[in-house]
Amino acid sequence: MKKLINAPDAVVQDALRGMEAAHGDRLRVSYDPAFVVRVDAPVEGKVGLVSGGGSGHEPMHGGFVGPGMLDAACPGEVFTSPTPDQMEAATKAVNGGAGVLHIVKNYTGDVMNFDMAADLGRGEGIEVESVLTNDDVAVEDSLYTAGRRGVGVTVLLEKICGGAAEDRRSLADVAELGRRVNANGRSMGMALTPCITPASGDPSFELGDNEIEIGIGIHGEPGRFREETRSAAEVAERLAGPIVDDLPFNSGDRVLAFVNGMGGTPLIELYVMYGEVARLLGDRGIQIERNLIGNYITSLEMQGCSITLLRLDDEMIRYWDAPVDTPGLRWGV
Amino acid sequence: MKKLINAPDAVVQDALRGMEAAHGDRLRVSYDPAFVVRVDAPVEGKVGLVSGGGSGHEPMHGGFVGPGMLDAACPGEVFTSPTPDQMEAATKAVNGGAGVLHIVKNYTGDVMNFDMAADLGRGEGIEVESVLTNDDVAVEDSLYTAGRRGVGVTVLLEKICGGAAEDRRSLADVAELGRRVNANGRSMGMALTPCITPASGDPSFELGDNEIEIGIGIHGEPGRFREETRSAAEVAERLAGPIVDDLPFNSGDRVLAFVNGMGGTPLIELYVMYGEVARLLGDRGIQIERNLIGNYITSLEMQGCSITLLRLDDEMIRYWDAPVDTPGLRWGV
Amino acid sequence: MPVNRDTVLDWMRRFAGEMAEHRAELVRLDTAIGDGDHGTNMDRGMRKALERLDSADQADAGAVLKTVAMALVSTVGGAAGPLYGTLFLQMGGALAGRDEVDLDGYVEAWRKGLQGVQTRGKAEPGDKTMVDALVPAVDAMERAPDLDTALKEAVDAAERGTRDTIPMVARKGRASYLGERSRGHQDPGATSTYYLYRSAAEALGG
Amino acid sequence: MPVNRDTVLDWMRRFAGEMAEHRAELVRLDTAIGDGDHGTNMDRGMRKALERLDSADQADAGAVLKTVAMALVSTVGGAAGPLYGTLFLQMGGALAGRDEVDLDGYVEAWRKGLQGVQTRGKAEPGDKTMVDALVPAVDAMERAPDLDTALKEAVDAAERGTRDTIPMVARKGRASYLGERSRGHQDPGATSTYYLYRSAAEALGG
Ligand SMILES: Nc1ncnc2c1ncn2[C@@H]1O[C@H](COP(=O)(O)OP(=O)(O)O)[C@@H](O)[C@H]1O
Ligand SMILES: Nc1ncnc2c1ncn2[C@@H]1O[C@H](COP(=O)(O)OP(=O)(O)O)[C@@H](O)[C@H]1O
Ligand SMILES: [Mg+2]
Ligand SMILES: [Mg+2]
Ligand SMILES: [Mg+2]
Ligand SMILES: [Mg+2]
Repeated sequence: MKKLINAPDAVVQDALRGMEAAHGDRLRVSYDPAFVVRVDAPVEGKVGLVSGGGSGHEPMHGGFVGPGMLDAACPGEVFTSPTPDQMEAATKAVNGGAGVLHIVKNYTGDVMNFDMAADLGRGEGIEVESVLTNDDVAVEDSLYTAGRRGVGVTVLLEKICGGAAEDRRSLADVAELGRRVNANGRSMGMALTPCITPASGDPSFELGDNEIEIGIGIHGEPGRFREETRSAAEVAERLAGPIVDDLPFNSGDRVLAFVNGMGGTPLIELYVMYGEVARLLGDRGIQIERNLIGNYITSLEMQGCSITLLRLDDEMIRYWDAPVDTPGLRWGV
Repeated sequence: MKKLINAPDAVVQDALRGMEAAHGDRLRVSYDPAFVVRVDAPVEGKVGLVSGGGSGHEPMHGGFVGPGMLDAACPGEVFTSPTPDQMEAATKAVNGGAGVLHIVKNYTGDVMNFDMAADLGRGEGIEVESVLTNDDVAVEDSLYTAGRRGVGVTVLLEKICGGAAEDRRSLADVAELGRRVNANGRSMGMALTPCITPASGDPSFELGDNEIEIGIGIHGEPGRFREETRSAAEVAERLAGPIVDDLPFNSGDRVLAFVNGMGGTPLIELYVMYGEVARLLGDRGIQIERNLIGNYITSLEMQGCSITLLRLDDEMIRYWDAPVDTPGLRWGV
Repeated sequence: MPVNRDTVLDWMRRFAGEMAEHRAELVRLDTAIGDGDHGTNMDRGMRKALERLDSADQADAGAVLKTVAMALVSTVGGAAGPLYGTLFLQMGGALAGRDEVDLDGYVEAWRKGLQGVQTRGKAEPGDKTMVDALVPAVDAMERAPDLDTALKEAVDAAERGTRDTIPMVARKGRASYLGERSRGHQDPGATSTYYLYRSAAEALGG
Repeated sequence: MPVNRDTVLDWMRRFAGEMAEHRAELVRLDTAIGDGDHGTNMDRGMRKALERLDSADQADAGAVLKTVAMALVSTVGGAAGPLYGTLFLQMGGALAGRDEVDLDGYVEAWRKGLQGVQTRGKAEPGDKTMVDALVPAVDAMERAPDLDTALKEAVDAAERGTRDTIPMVARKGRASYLGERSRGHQDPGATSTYYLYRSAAEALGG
């Protein structure tokens, strides 16, 4: 394992130190319990947005803290959901009197820890609501399973709800909007290579020289199946096909198309992929109104990509376009 | 070789297609000869900024085309400088009557091709100036060699000169500012892994499981030497030490600190590195006034990083902070 | 051995030892069908638990388990943090204020702990989780004539239950994302639960 | 064979063939001390040159070489594009308007080409570049009594010159960034120049 780190169990702490050194004018960092918060939190009268999850997905979530997006983010250990005390502390730190929204990706650990944190927060008299993302069409869904994972839609939801919260919309409104975003978004991912967590030092799975893994998550979990390497056009079909069929996205729908790198994929390849996705959607009469291309929800150094489509309505577009000023997304300011 | 591409010799073309699909509202793409240009070019009375170089370094340069930065960028094949006809066509496309500045990284190929293009441009009656970047302290410099490579400073120079050009400064002023930026900037890079060009399909060099390569360029060239893997703190010292000593940067200097990923390094590691760089500069009394952290001048999927320091003056700060609206850098708009 | 503050303290120390020793094994099991952190998580959590146990006197066995529970909840994260946290919290509640408990008291505590885990995680037997080690172990203890037998049978039952997770298709936790591909691998959480019973037998037995 | 439009056309076709055939070798040499694209660059350029030669009639040998030069300049990029472009442009200029040239005319064209390369690239013999193949070859041709001898000696001299680049430390081009580490590797540009002489001997010789 070769990584630019000092020690496997110091990675999260050291990266937080780097965040504070780089963005101390805009973010405050608490080390114990660990969370990153807007320097001007709590913002009086604004719904506070708290997200969190395992580390190793940067810029998500810490890189999305700032005006127009999250108020605070709780980083867990690499690929391990954070703990209720972090979330509770963050919740208190961002409570400006209008309530706090927890944005939770649907993983057993994240859900249980955020549940406990929400109970703790409510115990302190803070109004806490939760929105769950579960957009990964690679996962079979049923009443008896843990359901679909939350992946790419989380980024879009954090931006759009961030815009609404900045606009002083109520907790109920922001939560409802978040649920609408989740309901209208679908994702799927693939990997060319595994990733290696600092703590384990081993690849998360083994892939042959001519194999790719389809339907991966963002924690180095293996995917639904593996197959021979294919052209970018075929990979785009492989991912976007099930996404389009699942919602389904129909001719005439306006969408945000998000081509996300898993962390180790060169940007030039993401643009090749975007070109294929645009062609494919064009063929089906689906209209791309907005797009996002880059490494936003990653799995350490994994090579591969995910595609997320979000069916847009006017409100979503308005809050997507609204100013945002975070280390990871920045426009309009 | 596993890549998200359709065919090795279609990569550049396909990525341009993706760029056009994604940013067609703001960029125009010419395919033959290949260049990317602001949709509103030429901007009357503004100095036109043209850069270019081999592909595989994305977002540089195509991702830096837009208001406040470049007017046009010419992509060569992967790691191969573009050709004079591309540069000439781009030069004509951005000439708004105030002259055109070529921003050239100091590589034999880039220099010779841009030289020919400048001659062609002047032959058409366009005032053309060139600025060369050669900031890589890993390279020994002498009268008899090709000199130092242009690396990280190029990104900073394109932003700062872009701000000055947008401010309608004269060609002479913008060129002088560019030379000052180059003269006050120094860089050095390292790799944990090689990269693989689509055309060759083989790693650009071989590294053992416990080896890192110090002093690499951005084209998969091997570095000056290799050594055992080290902690992030030691790597920071390894890179920032020679940089600080070279200019030299002195106590009291105000700098922009740029920690750049080579393309395959997770952002969390870049923040760990930034933390170490900030500590190291702090120890020497060098004051970080601005920073940039992320993958901006890359070598395909190479893992590793480079550090660039730029000694700032007030004019540089002003134009660094000025609004920029490109796919790769965006603020203030 | 009686089940009291000192023996339960010893149990927790041994369990922490098992988590350190089997850290790599649990990571490997979790890498196959999860995200490869179960060993790291449990080891980190139990090290923190020992720190806390060392730094303050514990009133009774219940207090010991609650201290462990809170340490796990605030340092483990993931699925295992809340689940093991809940297990120990419920068990600790059942034992609180009692100097020493007999077989019935001990089994009752496990029953409460198991209920807590199932309430939090909604897993049923057969879902390929730690519940598949817990349920047969608690059932076996309920049938046992004395504490020593109960401790031994719990180890055997948990071991069998853990092995039985191999052919299962996961329906809860991260492994469920793999669908059919989760078959053929042993569940990491059931495995750590088996070690919990093994350390209990050593500390509280014979 | 006389040096005229048809034989020079044949020469360029053979050179294109060599570049396709040795593409991987040139990439390998350039990977060791450069960026691994020399073979791809030259092959891409010469394929484009053949396309252009096929699509329009060429007036004379000079026109053939100029067409090749312009194709290389606009499709190769990197260092090799301008350098080979300049070489062929200058040679083409020297041969322009002449139906056929003798040994003197041929050598004179090479001398002009070499000058062009050195003016553009500023490399001297010993810098570990294509100049290390060109200089001994042109010198050898100048000493030769007839064209056939000149062609053969040029191949030998270029081969030796290319081999002589192995121990050199590069001072020009991308390999110069490696400093001492560039020693022990053969220069890719000198190697492609050696193939240029080899194809010349085949097309223009005997
Ligand atoms: N809903 C659940 N109920 C009971 N146990 C569960 C549940 N979900 C997961 N587990 C257990 O947790 C274990 C994984 O723990 P761990 O790897 O530490 O957390 P994570 O899955 O968040 O990475 C699984 O092997 C399984 O035994
Ligand atoms: N200044 C120079 N003068 C002459 N030849 C040069 C010079 N610089 C580089 N070369 C030749 O160019 C070759 C490399 O060509 P190529 O790989 O196609 O270009 P690049 O170095 O831009 O990738 C070198 O092997 C060397 O022979
Ligand atoms: Mg986990
Ligand atoms: Mg090159
Ligand atoms: Mg796990
Ligand atoms: Mg080369």
